[in-house]
Amino acid sequence: MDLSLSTRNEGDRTIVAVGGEIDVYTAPKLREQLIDLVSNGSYHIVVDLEGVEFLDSTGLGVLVGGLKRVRAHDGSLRLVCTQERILKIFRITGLTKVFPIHPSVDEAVAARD
Amino acid sequence: MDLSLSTRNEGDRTIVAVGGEIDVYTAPKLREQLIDLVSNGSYHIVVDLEGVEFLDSTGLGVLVGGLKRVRAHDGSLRLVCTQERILKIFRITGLTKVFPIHPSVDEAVAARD
Amino acid sequence: MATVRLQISATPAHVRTARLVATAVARRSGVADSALDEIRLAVGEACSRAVSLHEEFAPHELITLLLADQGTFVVTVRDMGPTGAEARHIDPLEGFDGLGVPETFFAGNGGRMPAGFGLALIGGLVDDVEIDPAGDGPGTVVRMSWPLG
Amino acid sequence: MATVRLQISATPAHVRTARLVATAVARRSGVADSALDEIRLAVGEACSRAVSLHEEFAPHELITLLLADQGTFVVTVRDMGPTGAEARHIDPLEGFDGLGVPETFFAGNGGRMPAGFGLALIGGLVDDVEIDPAGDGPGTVVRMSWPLG
Ligand SMILES: Nc1ncnc2c1ncn2[C@@H]1O[C@H](COP(=O)(O)OP(=O)(O)O)[C@@H](O)[C@H]1O
Ligand SMILES: Nc1ncnc2c1ncn2[C@@H]1O[C@H](COP(=O)(O)OP(=O)(O)O)[C@@H](O)[C@H]1O
Repeated sequence: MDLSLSTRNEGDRTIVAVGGEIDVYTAPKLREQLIDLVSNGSYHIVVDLEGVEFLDSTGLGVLVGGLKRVRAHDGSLRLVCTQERILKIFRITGLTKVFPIHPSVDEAVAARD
Repeated sequence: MDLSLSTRNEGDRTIVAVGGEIDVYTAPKLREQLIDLVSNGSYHIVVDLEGVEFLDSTGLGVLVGGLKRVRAHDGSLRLVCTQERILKIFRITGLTKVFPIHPSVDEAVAARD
Repeated sequence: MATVRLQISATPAHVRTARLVATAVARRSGVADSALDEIRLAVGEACSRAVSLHEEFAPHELITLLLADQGTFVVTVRDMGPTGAEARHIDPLEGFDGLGVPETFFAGNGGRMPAGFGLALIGGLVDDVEIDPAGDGPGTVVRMSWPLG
Repeated sequence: MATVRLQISATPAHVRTARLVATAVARRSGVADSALDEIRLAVGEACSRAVSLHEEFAPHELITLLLADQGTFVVTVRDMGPTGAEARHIDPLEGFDGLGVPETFFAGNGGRMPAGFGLALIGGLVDDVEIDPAGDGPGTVVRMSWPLG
Protein backbone atom coordinates (compact mmCIF):
# COMPACT_ATOMS: atom_id res chain seq x y z
CA MET A 1 0.00 0.00 0.00
CA ASP A 2 1.17 3.45 -0.78
CA LEU A 3 2.39 5.96 1.76
CA SER A 4 -0.01 8.57 3.09
CA LEU A 5 1.21 11.72 4.83
CA SER A 6 -0.73 14.38 6.66
CA THR A 7 0.76 17.30 8.55
CA ARG A 8 -0.62 19.65 11.19
CA ASN A 9 0.73 22.00 13.86
CA GLU A 10 0.17 22.18 17.60
CA GLY A 11 1.99 25.23 19.00
CA ASP A 12 5.58 24.99 17.83
CA ARG A 13 5.29 21.24 17.22
CA THR A 14 4.61 19.82 13.79
CA ILE A 15 2.91 16.45 13.64
CA VAL A 16 3.38 14.23 10.59
CA ALA A 17 0.95 11.31 10.57
CA VAL A 18 2.23 8.54 8.34
CA GLY A 19 0.08 5.71 6.97
CA GLY A 20 0.83 2.69 4.82
CA GLU A 21 4.22 1.27 3.96
CA ILE A 22 7.51 3.14 4.44
CA ASP A 23 9.91 1.21 2.28
CA VAL A 24 12.53 1.63 -0.41
CA TYR A 25 9.72 2.58 -2.81
CA THR A 26 7.91 5.20 -0.74
CA ALA A 27 10.64 6.48 1.63
CA PRO A 28 11.70 9.26 -0.78
CA LYS A 29 8.27 10.86 -0.33
CA LEU A 30 8.69 10.95 3.46
CA ARG A 31 12.25 12.23 3.09
CA GLU A 32 11.03 15.15 0.96
CA GLN A 33 8.29 15.93 3.45
CA LEU A 34 10.77 16.12 6.34
CA ILE A 35 13.22 18.22 4.32
CA ASP A 36 10.41 20.61 3.38
CA LEU A 37 9.33 21.01 6.98
CA VAL A 38 12.82 21.80 8.20
CA SER A 39 13.41 24.20 5.29
CA ASN A 40 10.25 26.01 6.30
CA GLY A 41 11.36 26.38 9.89
CA SER A 42 9.66 23.44 11.62
CA TYR A 43 12.35 22.15 13.94
CA HIS A 44 10.20 20.22 16.40
CA ILE A 45 8.67 17.31 14.59
CA VAL A 46 6.51 14.46 15.86
CA VAL A 47 6.23 11.57 13.43
CA ASP A 48 3.14 9.51 14.20
CA LEU A 49 3.80 5.93 13.07
CA GLU A 50 0.54 4.45 14.37
CA GLY A 51 -0.86 4.11 10.83
CA VAL A 52 2.29 2.48 9.46
CA GLU A 53 1.87 -1.09 8.26
CA PHE A 54 5.41 -1.72 7.18
CA LEU A 55 8.75 -0.06 7.90
CA ASP A 56 12.12 -1.09 6.54
CA SER A 57 15.70 0.13 6.88
CA THR A 58 15.22 2.75 4.17
CA GLY A 59 12.40 4.18 6.26
CA LEU A 60 14.62 4.14 9.34
CA GLY A 61 17.27 5.95 7.32
CA VAL A 62 14.82 8.68 6.42
CA LEU A 63 13.85 9.14 10.07
CA VAL A 64 17.50 9.29 11.07
CA GLY A 65 18.10 11.84 8.31
CA GLY A 66 15.23 13.91 9.65
CA LEU A 67 16.61 13.74 13.16
CA LYS A 68 19.99 14.90 11.90
CA ARG A 69 18.39 17.88 10.18
CA VAL A 70 16.34 19.08 13.14
CA ARG A 71 19.31 18.63 15.47
CA ALA A 72 21.29 21.03 13.29
CA HIS A 73 18.70 23.59 14.40
CA ASP A 74 18.59 22.42 18.02
CA GLY A 75 15.24 20.84 17.25
CA SER A 76 13.71 17.48 18.07
CA LEU A 77 12.20 14.52 16.25
CA ARG A 78 9.92 12.34 18.32
CA LEU A 79 8.09 9.23 17.27
CA VAL A 80 4.68 7.93 18.25
CA CYS A 81 4.41 4.17 18.14
CA THR A 82 2.74 1.42 20.14
CA GLN A 83 2.82 -1.29 17.48
CA GLU A 84 5.02 -4.11 18.71
CA ARG A 85 6.22 -5.23 15.27
CA ILE A 86 7.39 -1.69 14.46
CA LEU A 87 8.94 -1.12 17.90
CA LYS A 88 10.84 -4.36 17.46
CA ILE A 89 12.64 -2.92 14.43
CA PHE A 90 13.79 0.09 16.44
CA ARG A 91 14.99 -2.20 19.21
CA ILE A 92 16.89 -4.59 16.94
CA THR A 93 18.73 -1.71 15.30
CA GLY A 94 19.50 0.11 18.54
CA LEU A 95 17.50 3.11 17.40
CA THR A 96 15.40 3.15 20.56
CA LYS A 97 18.48 4.91 21.99
CA VAL A 98 18.32 7.58 19.32
CA PHE A 99 14.63 8.37 19.06
CA PRO A 100 12.30 9.30 21.89
CA ILE A 101 9.32 7.01 21.27
CA HIS A 102 5.97 7.97 22.83
CA PRO A 103 2.73 6.04 23.21
CA SER A 104 0.54 8.91 21.98
CA VAL A 105 0.73 12.12 19.97
CA ASP A 106 -0.36 14.11 23.05
CA GLU A 107 2.55 12.81 25.09
CA ALA A 108 4.98 13.41 22.25
CA VAL A 109 3.73 16.98 21.81
CA ALA A 110 3.92 17.67 25.56
CA ALA A 111 7.42 16.23 25.93
CA ARG A 112 10.44 18.50 26.43
CA ASP A 113 14.08 17.46 26.78
CA MET B 1 -8.67 -16.89 -0.73
CA ASP B 2 -9.73 -20.38 0.02
CA LEU B 3 -13.02 -21.91 -1.00
CA SER B 4 -15.92 -22.00 1.45
CA LEU B 5 -18.88 -24.30 0.97
CA SER B 6 -22.14 -24.48 2.86
CA THR B 7 -25.05 -26.73 2.04
CA ARG B 8 -28.71 -26.65 3.02
CA ASN B 9 -31.99 -28.10 1.75
CA GLU B 10 -35.25 -26.49 0.73
CA GLY B 11 -37.80 -29.18 -0.11
CA ASP B 12 -36.17 -31.46 -2.67
CA ARG B 13 -33.65 -28.78 -3.67
CA THR B 14 -30.16 -28.68 -2.26
CA ILE B 15 -28.45 -25.32 -2.17
CA VAL B 16 -24.66 -25.13 -2.17
CA ALA B 17 -23.43 -21.65 -1.35
CA VAL B 18 -19.87 -21.18 -2.59
CA GLY B 19 -17.54 -18.44 -1.42
CA GLY B 20 -13.98 -17.48 -2.33
CA GLU B 21 -11.98 -18.66 -5.30
CA ILE B 22 -12.91 -21.67 -7.44
CA ASP B 23 -9.72 -22.42 -9.28
CA VAL B 24 -7.34 -25.24 -10.14
CA TYR B 25 -6.30 -25.30 -6.48
CA THR B 26 -9.72 -25.41 -4.81
CA ALA B 27 -11.95 -26.95 -7.48
CA PRO B 28 -11.33 -30.53 -6.24
CA LYS B 29 -13.10 -29.61 -2.99
CA LEU B 30 -16.20 -28.44 -4.86
CA ARG B 31 -16.05 -31.51 -7.10
CA GLU B 32 -16.09 -33.80 -4.05
CA GLN B 33 -18.99 -31.88 -2.53
CA LEU B 34 -21.07 -32.29 -5.69
CA ILE B 35 -20.21 -35.97 -6.00
CA ASP B 36 -21.17 -36.53 -2.35
CA LEU B 37 -24.51 -34.83 -2.81
CA VAL B 38 -25.42 -36.89 -5.85
CA SER B 39 -24.23 -40.10 -4.16
CA ASN B 40 -26.53 -39.27 -1.26
CA GLY B 41 -29.50 -38.77 -3.53
CA SER B 42 -29.60 -35.02 -4.04
CA TYR B 43 -30.40 -34.66 -7.72
CA HIS B 44 -31.69 -31.10 -7.77
CA ILE B 45 -28.84 -28.81 -6.92
CA VAL B 46 -28.65 -25.02 -6.83
CA VAL B 47 -25.10 -23.66 -6.75
CA ASP B 48 -25.08 -20.13 -5.38
CA LEU B 49 -22.10 -18.31 -6.88
CA GLU B 50 -22.82 -14.90 -5.36
CA GLY B 51 -19.95 -15.23 -2.89
CA VAL B 52 -17.46 -16.32 -5.54
CA GLU B 53 -14.58 -13.94 -6.12
CA PHE B 54 -12.82 -15.86 -8.82
CA LEU B 55 -13.81 -18.66 -11.17
CA ASP B 56 -11.62 -20.31 -13.78
CA SER B 57 -12.03 -23.07 -16.34
CA THR B 58 -11.30 -25.77 -13.78
CA GLY B 59 -14.23 -24.44 -11.79
CA LEU B 60 -16.41 -24.46 -14.89
CA GLY B 61 -15.33 -28.05 -15.48
CA VAL B 62 -16.47 -29.05 -12.01
CA LEU B 63 -19.87 -27.42 -12.55
CA VAL B 64 -20.21 -29.19 -15.89
CA GLY B 65 -19.24 -32.46 -14.20
CA GLY B 66 -21.93 -31.87 -11.58
CA LEU B 67 -24.51 -31.17 -14.25
CA LYS B 68 -23.56 -34.37 -16.02
CA ARG B 69 -24.03 -36.33 -12.78
CA VAL B 70 -27.45 -34.94 -11.89
CA ARG B 71 -28.65 -35.36 -15.46
CA ALA B 72 -27.88 -39.06 -15.21
CA HIS B 73 -30.59 -39.07 -12.52
CA ASP B 74 -32.94 -36.76 -14.40
CA GLY B 75 -31.97 -34.04 -11.98
CA SER B 76 -31.03 -30.39 -12.42
CA LEU B 77 -28.14 -28.10 -11.62
CA ARG B 78 -29.01 -24.41 -11.50
CA LEU B 79 -26.71 -21.51 -10.82
CA VAL B 80 -27.32 -18.27 -8.97
CA CYS B 81 -25.20 -15.40 -10.20
CA THR B 82 -25.60 -11.68 -10.78
CA GLN B 83 -21.91 -10.78 -10.82
CA GLU B 84 -21.04 -9.44 -14.24
CA ARG B 85 -17.41 -10.62 -14.25
CA ILE B 86 -18.52 -14.18 -13.44
CA LEU B 87 -21.42 -14.12 -15.92
CA LYS B 88 -18.98 -12.97 -18.58
CA ILE B 89 -17.01 -16.20 -18.20
CA PHE B 90 -20.15 -18.28 -18.79
CA ARG B 91 -20.99 -16.18 -21.83
CA ILE B 92 -17.53 -16.36 -23.39
CA THR B 93 -17.48 -20.13 -23.06
CA GLY B 94 -21.03 -20.66 -24.33
CA LEU B 95 -22.03 -22.19 -21.00
CA THR B 96 -24.97 -19.83 -20.60
CA LYS B 97 -26.62 -22.28 -23.01
CA VAL B 98 -25.93 -25.19 -20.69
CA PHE B 99 -26.70 -23.82 -17.25
CA PRO B 100 -29.90 -22.12 -16.16
CA ILE B 101 -28.60 -19.01 -14.37
CA HIS B 102 -30.89 -17.26 -11.91
CA PRO B 103 -30.66 -13.89 -10.19
CA SER B 104 -31.56 -15.24 -6.73
CA VAL B 105 -31.64 -18.48 -4.77
CA ASP B 106 -35.41 -18.14 -4.37
CA GLU B 107 -35.94 -18.02 -8.10
CA ALA B 108 -33.58 -20.92 -8.66
CA VAL B 109 -35.36 -23.01 -6.03
CA ALA B 110 -38.77 -22.16 -7.49
CA ALA B 111 -37.76 -22.92 -11.08
CA ARG B 112 -38.93 -26.08 -12.82
CA ASP B 113 -38.08 -27.18 -16.34
CA MET C 1 8.56 -0.56 -14.94
CA ALA C 2 10.88 -3.25 -16.11
CA THR C 3 10.94 -7.00 -16.10
CA VAL C 4 9.70 -9.64 -13.70
CA ARG C 5 10.34 -13.30 -14.35
CA LEU C 6 8.57 -15.90 -12.25
CA GLN C 7 9.25 -19.62 -12.40
CA ILE C 8 7.00 -22.06 -10.64
CA SER C 9 6.99 -25.79 -10.19
CA ALA C 10 3.94 -27.58 -11.56
CA THR C 11 1.62 -27.25 -8.56
CA PRO C 12 -1.92 -25.86 -8.55
CA ALA C 13 -1.09 -23.67 -5.55
CA HIS C 14 1.54 -21.85 -7.59
CA VAL C 15 -1.02 -20.89 -10.18
CA ARG C 16 -2.24 -18.59 -7.41
CA THR C 17 1.24 -17.24 -6.92
CA ALA C 18 1.36 -16.48 -10.65
CA ARG C 19 -2.01 -14.73 -10.59
CA LEU C 20 -1.01 -12.70 -7.58
CA VAL C 21 2.27 -11.56 -9.12
CA ALA C 22 0.82 -10.81 -12.54
CA THR C 23 -2.00 -8.73 -11.10
CA ALA C 24 0.22 -6.81 -8.68
CA VAL C 25 2.83 -6.01 -11.30
CA ALA C 26 0.19 -5.10 -13.89
CA ARG C 27 -1.42 -2.66 -11.49
CA ARG C 28 1.84 -1.11 -10.56
CA SER C 29 2.86 -0.88 -14.21
CA GLY C 30 -0.19 1.24 -14.97
CA VAL C 31 -2.63 -1.21 -16.54
CA ALA C 32 -6.20 0.07 -16.14
CA ASP C 33 -7.97 -1.32 -13.07
CA SER C 34 -10.73 -2.59 -15.33
CA ALA C 35 -8.26 -4.94 -17.04
CA LEU C 36 -6.94 -6.51 -13.85
CA ASP C 37 -9.68 -9.14 -13.54
CA GLU C 38 -9.02 -10.14 -17.12
CA ILE C 39 -5.29 -10.45 -16.48
CA ARG C 40 -5.89 -12.46 -13.31
CA LEU C 41 -8.11 -14.91 -15.18
CA ALA C 42 -6.04 -15.14 -18.36
CA VAL C 43 -2.78 -15.67 -16.49
CA GLY C 44 -4.48 -18.23 -14.28
CA GLU C 45 -5.76 -20.13 -17.31
CA ALA C 46 -2.43 -20.08 -19.07
CA CYS C 47 -0.68 -21.33 -15.93
CA SER C 48 -3.34 -23.94 -15.05
CA ARG C 49 -2.98 -25.37 -18.51
CA ALA C 50 0.82 -25.37 -18.17
CA VAL C 51 0.58 -27.09 -14.78
CA SER C 52 -1.65 -29.83 -16.22
CA LEU C 53 0.77 -30.44 -19.08
CA HIS C 54 3.75 -30.51 -16.74
CA GLU C 55 2.04 -32.86 -14.31
CA GLU C 56 1.68 -35.28 -17.18
CA PHE C 57 4.81 -34.70 -19.26
CA ALA C 58 7.40 -32.65 -17.37
CA PRO C 59 6.77 -32.84 -13.62
CA HIS C 60 10.26 -31.67 -12.64
CA GLU C 61 10.54 -28.68 -14.96
CA LEU C 62 9.57 -25.14 -14.09
CA ILE C 63 6.93 -23.07 -15.84
CA THR C 64 8.09 -19.57 -16.73
CA LEU C 65 6.03 -16.41 -16.54
CA LEU C 66 7.53 -13.25 -17.95
CA LEU C 67 6.02 -9.85 -17.22
CA ALA C 68 7.41 -6.98 -19.22
CA ASP C 69 6.58 -3.39 -19.85
CA GLN C 70 7.22 -2.95 -23.56
CA GLY C 71 4.95 -0.06 -24.37
CA THR C 72 2.15 -2.49 -23.58
CA PHE C 73 2.03 -4.84 -20.61
CA VAL C 74 3.20 -8.15 -22.03
CA VAL C 75 2.73 -11.47 -20.26
CA THR C 76 4.35 -14.62 -21.58
CA VAL C 77 3.71 -18.06 -20.14
CA ARG C 78 6.00 -20.79 -21.32
CA ASP C 79 5.60 -24.46 -20.51
CA MET C 80 8.00 -27.33 -21.19
CA GLY C 81 5.38 -29.81 -22.37
CA PRO C 82 5.92 -31.68 -25.64
CA THR C 83 4.92 -29.50 -28.60
CA GLY C 84 3.80 -32.64 -30.40
CA ALA C 85 1.11 -33.28 -27.80
CA GLU C 86 0.55 -29.56 -27.94
CA ALA C 87 -0.75 -29.59 -31.49
CA ARG C 88 -4.25 -30.29 -30.26
CA HIS C 89 -4.00 -27.33 -27.93
CA ILE C 90 -2.96 -24.84 -30.55
CA ASP C 91 -6.43 -24.32 -31.96
CA PRO C 92 -8.42 -23.17 -28.97
CA LEU C 93 -11.69 -24.18 -30.55
CA GLU C 94 -10.71 -27.65 -31.68
CA GLY C 95 -12.43 -30.43 -29.82
CA PHE C 96 -14.76 -27.92 -28.36
CA ASP C 97 -17.34 -27.74 -31.14
CA GLY C 98 -16.89 -24.03 -31.57
CA LEU C 99 -17.80 -23.22 -27.98
CA GLY C 100 -21.40 -23.26 -29.06
CA VAL C 101 -22.45 -26.90 -28.86
CA PRO C 102 -21.32 -27.97 -25.46
CA GLU C 103 -23.10 -31.33 -25.49
CA THR C 104 -19.65 -32.75 -26.24
CA PHE C 105 -18.88 -32.10 -22.60
CA PHE C 106 -21.15 -34.81 -21.50
CA ALA C 107 -19.20 -37.43 -23.37
CA GLY C 108 -16.09 -36.23 -21.50
CA ASN C 109 -14.12 -37.53 -18.60
CA GLY C 110 -15.94 -36.77 -15.39
CA GLY C 111 -16.41 -33.09 -16.06
CA ARG C 112 -12.88 -32.18 -17.01
CA MET C 113 -13.06 -29.65 -19.76
CA PRO C 114 -11.80 -30.71 -23.19
CA ALA C 115 -8.15 -29.98 -23.96
CA GLY C 116 -7.88 -26.45 -25.27
CA PHE C 117 -10.76 -25.13 -23.21
CA GLY C 118 -8.50 -22.88 -21.14
CA LEU C 119 -6.94 -21.44 -24.28
CA ALA C 120 -10.38 -20.96 -25.78
CA LEU C 121 -11.35 -18.96 -22.73
CA ILE C 122 -8.20 -16.86 -23.03
CA GLY C 123 -8.99 -16.33 -26.71
CA GLY C 124 -12.48 -15.13 -25.89
CA LEU C 125 -11.25 -12.88 -23.13
CA VAL C 126 -8.06 -11.23 -24.32
CA ASP C 127 -7.85 -9.11 -27.48
CA ASP C 128 -4.16 -9.66 -28.11
CA VAL C 129 -3.05 -13.30 -27.75
CA GLU C 130 -0.55 -15.41 -29.63
CA ILE C 131 0.07 -19.10 -29.07
CA ASP C 132 3.20 -20.58 -30.60
CA PRO C 133 5.57 -23.49 -30.19
CA ALA C 134 8.53 -22.26 -28.15
CA GLY C 135 11.03 -22.82 -30.95
CA ASP C 136 14.09 -23.02 -28.69
CA GLY C 137 13.15 -26.35 -27.15
CA PRO C 138 10.00 -28.14 -26.08
CA GLY C 139 6.91 -26.33 -25.00
CA THR C 140 4.46 -23.65 -25.98
CA VAL C 141 4.51 -19.91 -25.48
CA VAL C 142 1.27 -18.09 -24.70
CA ARG C 143 1.84 -14.37 -25.22
CA MET C 144 -0.80 -11.85 -24.16
CA SER C 145 -0.71 -8.09 -23.94
CA TRP C 146 -2.74 -5.27 -22.48
CA PRO C 147 -2.54 -1.52 -23.00
CA LEU C 148 -0.83 0.62 -20.39
CA GLY C 149 -2.69 3.54 -18.82
CA MET D 1 5.10 -27.21 -1.80
CA ALA D 2 7.93 -26.95 -4.26
CA THR D 3 9.99 -24.21 -5.79
CA VAL D 4 9.29 -20.65 -6.82
CA ARG D 5 11.97 -18.58 -8.52
CA LEU D 6 11.41 -14.85 -8.97
CA GLN D 7 13.70 -12.57 -10.91
CA ILE D 8 13.28 -8.83 -10.77
CA SER D 9 14.98 -5.92 -12.41
CA ALA D 10 16.65 -3.46 -10.04
CA THR D 11 13.66 -1.22 -9.26
CA PRO D 12 12.36 -0.27 -5.80
CA ALA D 13 8.80 -1.15 -6.88
CA HIS D 14 9.86 -4.75 -7.47
CA VAL D 15 11.07 -5.07 -3.91
CA ARG D 16 7.35 -4.97 -3.17
CA THR D 17 6.72 -7.70 -5.69
CA ALA D 18 9.37 -9.79 -3.95
CA ARG D 19 7.85 -9.19 -0.50
CA LEU D 20 4.40 -10.04 -1.79
CA VAL D 21 5.51 -13.30 -3.39
CA ALA D 22 7.69 -14.42 -0.48
CA THR D 23 4.94 -13.80 2.05
CA ALA D 24 2.22 -15.47 -0.01
CA VAL D 25 4.30 -18.55 -0.76
CA ALA D 26 5.53 -18.79 2.84
CA ARG D 27 1.97 -18.72 4.13
CA ARG D 28 0.82 -21.30 1.68
CA SER D 29 3.84 -23.49 2.44
CA GLY D 30 2.83 -23.66 6.08
CA VAL D 31 5.13 -21.14 7.78
CA ALA D 32 3.55 -19.95 11.05
CA ASP D 33 1.55 -16.75 10.70
CA SER D 34 3.69 -15.18 13.40
CA ALA D 35 6.77 -15.50 11.15
CA LEU D 36 5.21 -13.81 8.12
CA ASP D 37 6.01 -10.24 9.22
CA GLU D 38 9.59 -11.30 9.76
CA ILE D 39 9.79 -12.87 6.31
CA ARG D 40 8.23 -9.80 4.69
CA LEU D 41 10.79 -7.53 6.34
CA ALA D 42 13.83 -9.78 5.86
CA VAL D 43 13.08 -10.44 2.20
CA GLY D 44 12.43 -6.72 1.68
CA GLU D 45 15.78 -5.84 3.25
CA ALA D 46 17.68 -8.42 1.25
CA CYS D 47 16.07 -7.21 -1.98
CA SER D 48 16.40 -3.48 -1.18
CA ARG D 49 20.08 -4.01 -0.61
CA ALA D 50 20.37 -5.97 -3.86
CA VAL D 51 18.51 -3.23 -5.75
CA SER D 52 20.88 -0.56 -4.40
CA LEU D 53 23.91 -2.59 -5.43
CA HIS D 54 22.48 -3.26 -8.88
CA GLU D 55 21.53 0.37 -9.43
CA GLU D 56 25.19 1.21 -8.89
CA PHE D 57 27.01 -1.77 -10.37
CA ALA D 58 24.71 -3.95 -12.47
CA PRO D 59 21.65 -1.98 -13.59
CA HIS D 60 20.73 -4.38 -16.37
CA GLU D 61 21.02 -7.64 -14.48
CA LEU D 62 18.19 -9.36 -12.67
CA ILE D 63 18.09 -10.11 -8.95
CA THR D 64 17.04 -13.68 -8.15
CA LEU D 65 14.84 -14.77 -5.30
CA LEU D 66 14.46 -18.48 -4.70
CA LEU D 67 11.75 -19.86 -2.43
CA ALA D 68 11.98 -23.51 -1.61
CA ASP D 69 10.38 -25.94 0.74
CA GLN D 70 13.28 -28.10 1.92
CA GLY D 71 11.98 -29.28 5.26
CA THR D 72 12.30 -25.65 6.28
CA PHE D 73 11.14 -22.68 4.21
CA VAL D 74 14.33 -21.45 2.55
CA VAL D 75 14.64 -18.04 0.89
CA THR D 76 17.73 -17.16 -1.12
CA VAL D 77 18.35 -13.71 -2.55
CA ARG D 78 21.17 -13.44 -5.02
CA ASP D 79 22.48 -10.20 -6.47
CA MET D 80 24.98 -9.68 -9.27
CA GLY D 81 26.95 -6.90 -7.60
CA PRO D 82 30.73 -7.15 -7.44
CA THR D 83 31.80 -9.35 -4.54
CA GLY D 84 34.87 -7.17 -4.08
CA ALA D 85 32.71 -4.19 -3.20
CA GLU D 86 30.66 -6.66 -1.22
CA ALA D 87 33.36 -7.31 1.34
CA ARG D 88 32.23 -4.38 3.44
CA HIS D 89 28.70 -5.75 3.41
CA ILE D 90 29.62 -9.18 4.69
CA ASP D 91 29.99 -8.15 8.32
CA PRO D 92 26.59 -6.71 9.15
CA LEU D 93 27.96 -4.75 12.08
CA GLU D 94 30.96 -3.20 10.39
CA GLY D 95 30.75 0.56 10.01
CA PHE D 96 27.83 0.55 12.33
CA ASP D 97 29.62 0.68 15.66
CA GLY D 98 27.97 -2.45 16.91
CA LEU D 99 24.40 -1.18 16.50
CA GLY D 100 24.76 0.38 19.94
CA VAL D 101 26.47 3.71 19.35
CA PRO D 102 24.45 5.25 16.61
CA GLU D 103 26.01 8.72 16.79
CA THR D 104 28.01 7.58 13.77
CA PHE D 105 24.80 8.11 11.80
CA PHE D 106 25.08 11.80 12.14
CA ALA D 107 28.39 11.92 10.36
CA GLY D 108 26.72 10.05 7.49
CA ASN D 109 25.36 11.05 4.12
CA GLY D 110 22.04 12.76 4.61
CA GLY D 111 20.46 10.01 6.63
CA ARG D 112 21.23 7.07 4.40
CA MET D 113 22.01 4.17 6.64
CA PRO D 114 25.58 2.90 6.60
CA ALA D 115 26.35 0.06 4.19
CA GLY D 116 25.49 -3.20 5.84
CA PHE D 117 22.62 -1.79 7.88
CA GLY D 118 20.03 -3.84 6.02
CA LEU D 119 22.04 -6.99 6.60
CA ALA D 120 22.47 -6.08 10.25
CA LEU D 121 18.72 -5.78 10.55
CA ILE D 122 18.28 -9.19 8.90
CA GLY D 123 20.88 -10.61 11.29
CA GLY D 124 19.02 -9.24 14.28
CA LEU D 125 15.69 -10.47 12.99
CA VAL D 126 16.22 -13.91 11.52
CA ASP D 127 17.65 -16.83 13.48
CA ASP D 128 19.03 -18.71 10.52
CA VAL D 129 20.93 -16.50 8.02
CA GLU D 130 24.01 -17.08 5.92
CA ILE D 131 25.68 -14.48 3.73
CA ASP D 132 28.22 -15.74 1.22
CA PRO D 133 29.86 -14.76 -2.05
CA ALA D 134 27.95 -16.50 -4.85
CA GLY D 135 30.93 -18.55 -5.96
CA ASP D 136 29.63 -19.19 -9.47
CA GLY D 137 30.09 -15.62 -10.64
CA PRO D 138 29.75 -12.13 -9.21
CA GLY D 139 27.39 -11.33 -6.40
CA THR D 140 26.35 -12.35 -2.95
CA VAL D 141 23.86 -14.91 -1.72
CA VAL D 142 21.74 -14.16 1.33
CA ARG D 143 20.17 -17.40 2.55
CA MET D 144 17.54 -17.38 5.25
CA SER D 145 15.28 -20.09 6.56
CA TRP D 146 12.21 -20.48 8.74
CA PRO D 147 10.59 -23.54 10.27
CA LEU D 148 7.51 -25.00 8.63
CA GLY D 149 4.36 -25.49 10.70
N1 LIG E 1 4.36 -5.42 -6.68
C1 LIG E 1 3.29 -5.14 -5.97
N2 LIG E 1 2.27 -4.56 -6.55
C2 LIG E 1 1.19 -4.27 -5.87
N3 LIG E 1 1.01 -4.53 -4.60
C3 LIG E 1 2.01 -5.09 -3.96
C4 LIG E 1 3.18 -5.42 -4.61
N4 LIG E 1 3.98 -5.97 -3.74
C5 LIG E 1 3.36 -5.97 -2.61
N5 LIG E 1 2.16 -5.45 -2.72
C6 LIG E 1 1.23 -5.36 -1.64
O1 LIG E 1 -0.08 -5.34 -2.07
C7 LIG E 1 -0.84 -4.43 -1.26
C8 LIG E 1 -1.54 -3.45 -2.15
O2 LIG E 1 -0.57 -2.61 -2.73
P1 LIG E 1 -0.92 -1.55 -3.83
O3 LIG E 1 -2.25 -0.94 -3.52
O4 LIG E 1 -0.65 -2.11 -5.17
O5 LIG E 1 0.26 -0.54 -3.52
P2 LIG E 1 0.41 0.93 -4.04
O6 LIG E 1 -0.96 1.45 -4.36
O7 LIG E 1 1.06 1.54 -2.85
O8 LIG E 1 1.33 0.91 -5.21
C9 LIG E 1 0.13 -3.78 -0.33
O9 LIG E 1 0.01 -4.35 0.95
C10 LIG E 1 1.46 -4.08 -0.92
O10 LIG E 1 2.44 -4.29 0.05
N1 LIG F 1 0.43 -18.06 -3.66
C1 LIG F 1 -0.47 -17.39 -2.96
N2 LIG F 1 -0.48 -17.49 -1.64
C2 LIG F 1 -1.36 -16.82 -0.94
N3 LIG F 1 -2.27 -16.00 -1.44
C3 LIG F 1 -2.31 -15.87 -2.74
C4 LIG F 1 -1.43 -16.54 -3.55
N4 LIG F 1 -1.69 -16.23 -4.80
C5 LIG F 1 -2.71 -15.42 -4.76
N5 LIG F 1 -3.09 -15.17 -3.53
C6 LIG F 1 -4.16 -14.27 -3.17
O1 LIG F 1 -4.01 -13.73 -1.92
C7 LIG F 1 -5.30 -13.64 -1.29
C8 LIG F 1 -5.24 -14.28 0.05
O2 LIG F 1 -5.11 -15.67 -0.16
P1 LIG F 1 -4.84 -16.70 1.01
O3 LIG F 1 -5.62 -16.28 2.20
O4 LIG F 1 -3.40 -16.97 1.13
O5 LIG F 1 -5.49 -17.98 0.33
P2 LIG F 1 -5.88 -19.34 1.00
O6 LIG F 1 -6.11 -19.05 2.44
O7 LIG F 1 -7.07 -19.67 0.19
O8 LIG F 1 -4.76 -20.28 0.74
C9 LIG F 1 -6.28 -14.26 -2.21
O9 LIG F 1 -7.00 -13.25 -2.87
C10 LIG F 1 -5.45 -15.04 -3.16
O10 LIG F 1 -5.97 -15.02 -4.46
